Amino acid sequence: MIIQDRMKVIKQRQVAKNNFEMKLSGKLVGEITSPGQFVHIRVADSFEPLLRRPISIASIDKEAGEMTIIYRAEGRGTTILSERRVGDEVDVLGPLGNGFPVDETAEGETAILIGGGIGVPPLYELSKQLTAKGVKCVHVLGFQSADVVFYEDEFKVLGETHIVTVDGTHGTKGFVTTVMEKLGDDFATYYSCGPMPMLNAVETMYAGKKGFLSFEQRMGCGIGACFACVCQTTEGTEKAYVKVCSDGPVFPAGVVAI
Amino acid sequence: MIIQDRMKVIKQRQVAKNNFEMKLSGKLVGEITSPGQFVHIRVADSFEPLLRRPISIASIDKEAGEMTIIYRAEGRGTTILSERRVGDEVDVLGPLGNGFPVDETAEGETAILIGGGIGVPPLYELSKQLTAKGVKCVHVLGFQSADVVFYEDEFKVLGETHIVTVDGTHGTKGFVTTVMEKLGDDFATYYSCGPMPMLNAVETMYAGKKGFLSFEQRMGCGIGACFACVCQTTEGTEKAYVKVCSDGPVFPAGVVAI
Amino acid sequence: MNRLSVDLPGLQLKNPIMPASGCFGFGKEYGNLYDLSLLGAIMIKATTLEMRLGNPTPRVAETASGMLNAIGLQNPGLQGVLDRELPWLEQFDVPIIANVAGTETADYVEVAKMISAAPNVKALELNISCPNVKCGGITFGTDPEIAKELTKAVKAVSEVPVYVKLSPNVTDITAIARAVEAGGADGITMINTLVGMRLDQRTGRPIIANGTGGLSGPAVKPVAIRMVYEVSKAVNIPIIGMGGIAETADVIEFLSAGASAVAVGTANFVNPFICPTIIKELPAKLDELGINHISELIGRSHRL
Amino acid sequence: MNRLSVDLPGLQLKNPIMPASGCFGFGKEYGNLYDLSLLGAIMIKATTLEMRLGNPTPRVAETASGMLNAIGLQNPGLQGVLDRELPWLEQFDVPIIANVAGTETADYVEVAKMISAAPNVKALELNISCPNVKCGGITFGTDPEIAKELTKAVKAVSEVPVYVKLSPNVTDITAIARAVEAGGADGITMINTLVGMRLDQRTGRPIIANGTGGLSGPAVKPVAIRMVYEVSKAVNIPIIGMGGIAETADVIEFLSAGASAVAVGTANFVNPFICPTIIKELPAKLDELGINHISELIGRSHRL
Ligand SMILES: Cc1cc2nc3c(=O)[nH]c(=O)nc-3n(C[C@H](O)[C@H](O)[C@H](O)COP(=O)(O)OP(=O)(O)OC[C@H]3O[C@@H](n4cnc5c(N)ncnc54)[C@H](O)[C@@H]3O)c2cc1C
Ligand SMILES: Cc1cc2nc3c(=O)[nH]c(=O)nc-3n(C[C@H](O)[C@H](O)[C@H](O)COP(=O)(O)OP(=O)(O)OC[C@H]3O[C@@H](n4cnc5c(N)ncnc54)[C@H](O)[C@@H]3O)c2cc1C
Ligand SMILES: Cc1cc2nc3c(=O)[nH]c(=O)nc-3n(C[C@H](O)[C@H](O)[C@H](O)COP(=O)(O)O)c2cc1C
Ligand SMILES: Cc1cc2nc3c(=O)[nH]c(=O)nc-3n(C[C@H](O)[C@H](O)[C@H](O)COP(=O)(O)O)c2cc1C
Ligand code: FES
Ligand code: FES
Repeated sequence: MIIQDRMKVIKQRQVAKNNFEMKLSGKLVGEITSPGQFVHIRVADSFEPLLRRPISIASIDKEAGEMTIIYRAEGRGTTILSERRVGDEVDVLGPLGNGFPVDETAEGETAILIGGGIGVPPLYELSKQLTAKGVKCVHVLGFQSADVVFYEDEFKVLGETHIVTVDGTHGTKGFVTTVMEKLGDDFATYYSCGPMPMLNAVETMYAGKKGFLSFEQRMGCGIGACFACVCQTTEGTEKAYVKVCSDGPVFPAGVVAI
Repeated sequence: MIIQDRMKVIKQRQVAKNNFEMKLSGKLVGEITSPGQFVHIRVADSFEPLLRRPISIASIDKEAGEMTIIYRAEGRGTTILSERRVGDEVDVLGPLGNGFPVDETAEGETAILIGGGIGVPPLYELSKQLTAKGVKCVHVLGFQSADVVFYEDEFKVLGETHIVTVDGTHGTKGFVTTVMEKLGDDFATYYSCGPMPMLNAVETMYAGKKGFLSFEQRMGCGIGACFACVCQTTEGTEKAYVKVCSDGPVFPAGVVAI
Repeated sequence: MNRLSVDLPGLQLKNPIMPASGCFGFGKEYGNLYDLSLLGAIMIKATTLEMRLGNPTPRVAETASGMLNAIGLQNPGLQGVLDRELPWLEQFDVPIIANVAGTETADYVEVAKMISAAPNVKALELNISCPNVKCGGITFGTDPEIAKELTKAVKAVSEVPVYVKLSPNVTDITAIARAVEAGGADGITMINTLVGMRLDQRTGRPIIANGTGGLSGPAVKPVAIRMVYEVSKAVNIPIIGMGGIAETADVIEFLSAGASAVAVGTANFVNPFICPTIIKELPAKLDELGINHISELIGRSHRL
Repeated sequence: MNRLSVDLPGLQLKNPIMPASGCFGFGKEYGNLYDLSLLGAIMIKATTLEMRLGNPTPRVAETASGMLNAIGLQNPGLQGVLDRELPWLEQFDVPIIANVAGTETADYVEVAKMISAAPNVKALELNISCPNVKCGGITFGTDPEIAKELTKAVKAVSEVPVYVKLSPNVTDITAIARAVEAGGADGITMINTLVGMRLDQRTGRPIIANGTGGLSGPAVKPVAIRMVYEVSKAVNIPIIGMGGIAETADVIEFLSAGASAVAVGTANFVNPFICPTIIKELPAKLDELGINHISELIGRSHRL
């Protein structure tokens, strides 16, 4: 169930240049059903900035009632969020949307998780859940440059991890596809989250494979009521459009017209 | 000189129902020239609330570079201000306006200081400076009811202090004039700050006496440029209007048409 | 006695609070969050004769205390609304106000005729003010004569009272209001969005794919209040006021300005529980103001 | 090379940043805070033929990300401005744009003739859009024919180029813009304030003594950007854009929309150092955008 929760900030730390990790506690955590779901955050109680910010859930600790988000402080809203301190309360709506299907990969199979920039966070909880059930995870994580790389160690603990930077300052130089080309396609499923051009490249390279992609769109309500966040679907799909917030953000490869 | 200072909150405490005392430190303190001057506070860096809030300077510690304000958290802006915590920075413009003239009362003379509600704070620094130079201060402080009375002890240390509440829950029941009637007019100067009806009553009762009144008006710029805060003057005064922010907020009795 | 009840043509409202058209879909999503029967009424998303896919994305952009939208009237079309959306809403004890849009008079008339016959549709809201579709829409809302003729044509076929939704993007909104009153409108809803634009500072391009969009949210409230005040003095039919309502105090302001009920749009995105929250807070607010029944507030500003 | 210089009729601007009329008085107060020669220009407070005391107080009210004002053109009158205000400003190396207001054509003409002869007045800004005075003002700004005639009359007597300040409270701002261009205007300044209102929730009374006021500040920026965009496509004279500018990025947005320079109003109250701050930040912003000279930004949105 979607709830509106005033969650408590219990940790806030910078994990890379302009990138922050925030741990929040509250009963909303109990409602999360799959990795890749997101929350819609009101960064301040004032009316400016007005709209909520959609941020993926990066990891969950159901027992402790805690969840972690990782976000880039770039615009007005996320910058204000980065100024929140331990003890502050944040108005969080969620969990929203449909996440990555963990059950689409069976125990013993291999999954490739491809993330770009701020698309990396939701893959962390996904990888935790996949590896926990015995799936072998290979991570391909792309960033602009070394100073914005985060969670490398955390992913390494879970499985093979390839870091790619556009400027070559860390890991492989190039794009995620540079590494993907070398990895071949001997895997059961791929999961990906990142900017549209990356998703496009991933879907194209893995054409025919089973895969799940998480999309971004500017949002209003975040719950499916305002039609702000629609994507057109490919021909042959039943609906003419899908809503990223409530039908997605994760869709099987081939559904959304990229 | 007027400066814009990001002052540090070094103390924030509630002194009565909805009334807060905030101590701020910064170089602005060095610019304060008289009690009754005020500062113009931007309560948050966002554009809502947009305008600064005018708040009187309640006391100054030049050596420590600290000043205290006392304010009622009622509307949007002051409520946000009350949520600021020690260590936060607040954008303060000041010192603004012309305060109470301390030199209008000589050593050994008596001054009556009449304050109403949030008009009480500037009288505190005024009383400190007057008593320091050997003026005998009598304080008449009016409030709505007992739960919003503040600084009673602080004023008592400085001199005779009469508390008046409208509902009689503390001190004398009635208005400041109820006490003033009993005090008679054996004093050199009166100083007053409070709501317009109170100022009106004070000026009327003390007609012919030397007095100084501090006024309130809704403000834009706070420095004299926008013409938001004007008051009409009485006939016979040279200017047709005065600006509360830059010509005031304190005017000699008889200048402003109440 | 219900201190919050308001009676308007076709609408017996438990309370004067309803979600504004386009900000609440057809109710399903918010229906997952709270009981829709709590609401005074529901203004559903604009319905057009044919299904519409709307504009390309991005369709929304944030502005200071506001937002721009150019959804482009995406909706499943008259038949879809009649078949799937309205029947689902019948489970709730709440009157529906159907927002009717079109590109020419014949569209409006056809949609109005059909949708006004649905059992739970108690009133129509004629959308002559949508700034986000290329033809029709807003032109009906800027020319008094055209607005009047359209109102007449729709009134002739509608089985329920007709409210006309006014555009704020005009020099004299009272002229349009008087025209639709003369055309037979039973009420007025106002304001729709102000036409606005934002450019991406990096590229210089409009952030919204459509170029311009409609500005809504707290930023526009002073304009809305002014217009409700002006129109309520100019006409004798009731007004449902909207534009920037985000808290209970705003409702008091709109009623004081002359609205008989209000709609909440953008604020649903900020706080999805805003409508029930306001409804819950209203009685205490009336106490605070020393007022017995909410209707005493209506048009207070005129009497002073 | 000065990367920020902009040449406009009558105005050689060191940079395209100037305080907007009414938000900077006649410069004295801000002159205590920083060197006014830093500014591109200064738009002084509206000057009328006779001294005006303005409206009763309260004259301002806060709104979400904006404010309402109804100062009512308080000013010392033409003679006072000529005798005391303009001479004081001569110490600074900064062109003055004199905002001219009146209630009838003859007033405007008289003020324009006299004030345009002052040595530091390099351009006039014809205020046909003040919403806060009972007669004149805004009516000149809502009727294209009247706006054109007034422009002509003022052009005939002015010794410096004439910019006309447009009201946003119109159905079609391009019609007014084309009219004043046809009337001989050398440039356009826009936007003046949107007419708005706020009611005190306790009493139901307008907060501003005048009833309505002019809405300004970040809240109105999307409307201003849209209008600058529309007008810059409709006319061939330059635009000085304003409405809600509060930070450097906003300047980029206005120039991209089609303004050649900008004015900052309300933001001076929020941050009295906003004009010099923006001027200081602009070169780095140009670097960030990979642009050499600021003029490359002007009307960028049209070229895409
Ligand atoms: C489902 C989903 C999950 C996301 N998960 C993450 C995450 O885990 N970490 C992270 O750093 N970012 C994530 N994003 C992107 C994040 O929402 C934007 O970076 C953020 O909204 C920008 O806000 P701002 O205040 O920095 O920028 P501003 O420029 O102030 O934003 C202005 C408006 O545009 C919207 N906006 C701007 N960029 C985007 C964008 N890329 N996507 C959607 N809306 C945008 C904002 O939400 C806001 O309404 C996610 C986006 C979506 C849709
Ligand atoms: C010179 C001067 C000194 C003051 N000193 C103090 C003080 O020491 N302590 C204190 O508690 N209050 C003081 N006030 C009053 C204080 O400025 C207002 O209570 C405060 O601005 C209200 O802001 P808000 O956010 O609570 O209300 P809101 O309702 O959010 O305010 C909305 C707008 O109205 C203005 N406004 C509302 N009430 C007043 C008012 N009474 N006077 C001026 N502007 C108002 C606000 O500044 C703001 O622009 C002083 C006012 C003036 C003019
Ligand atoms: C995303 C969005 C979609 C809207 N769609 C419609 C619509 O379909 N029909 C309509 O008449 N108004 C529509 N509106 C306008 C609102 O109903 C309302 O008139 C306006 O937003 C002002 O109210 P607000 O400030 O409370 O949002 C829409 C507004 C928004 C923000
Ligand atoms: C307090 C105040 C006084 C104003 N006085 C005038 C004026 O005298 N003449 C004028 O043309 N515009 C006047 N304006 C309008 C501004 O010049 C400007 O057009 C408007 O405020 C929009 O810009 P902003 O949002 O940056 O304030 C005034 C605005 C404010 C806020
Ligand atoms: S954000 Fe409103 S429908 Fe998706
Ligand atoms: S507040 Fe602007 S002149 Fe006083």
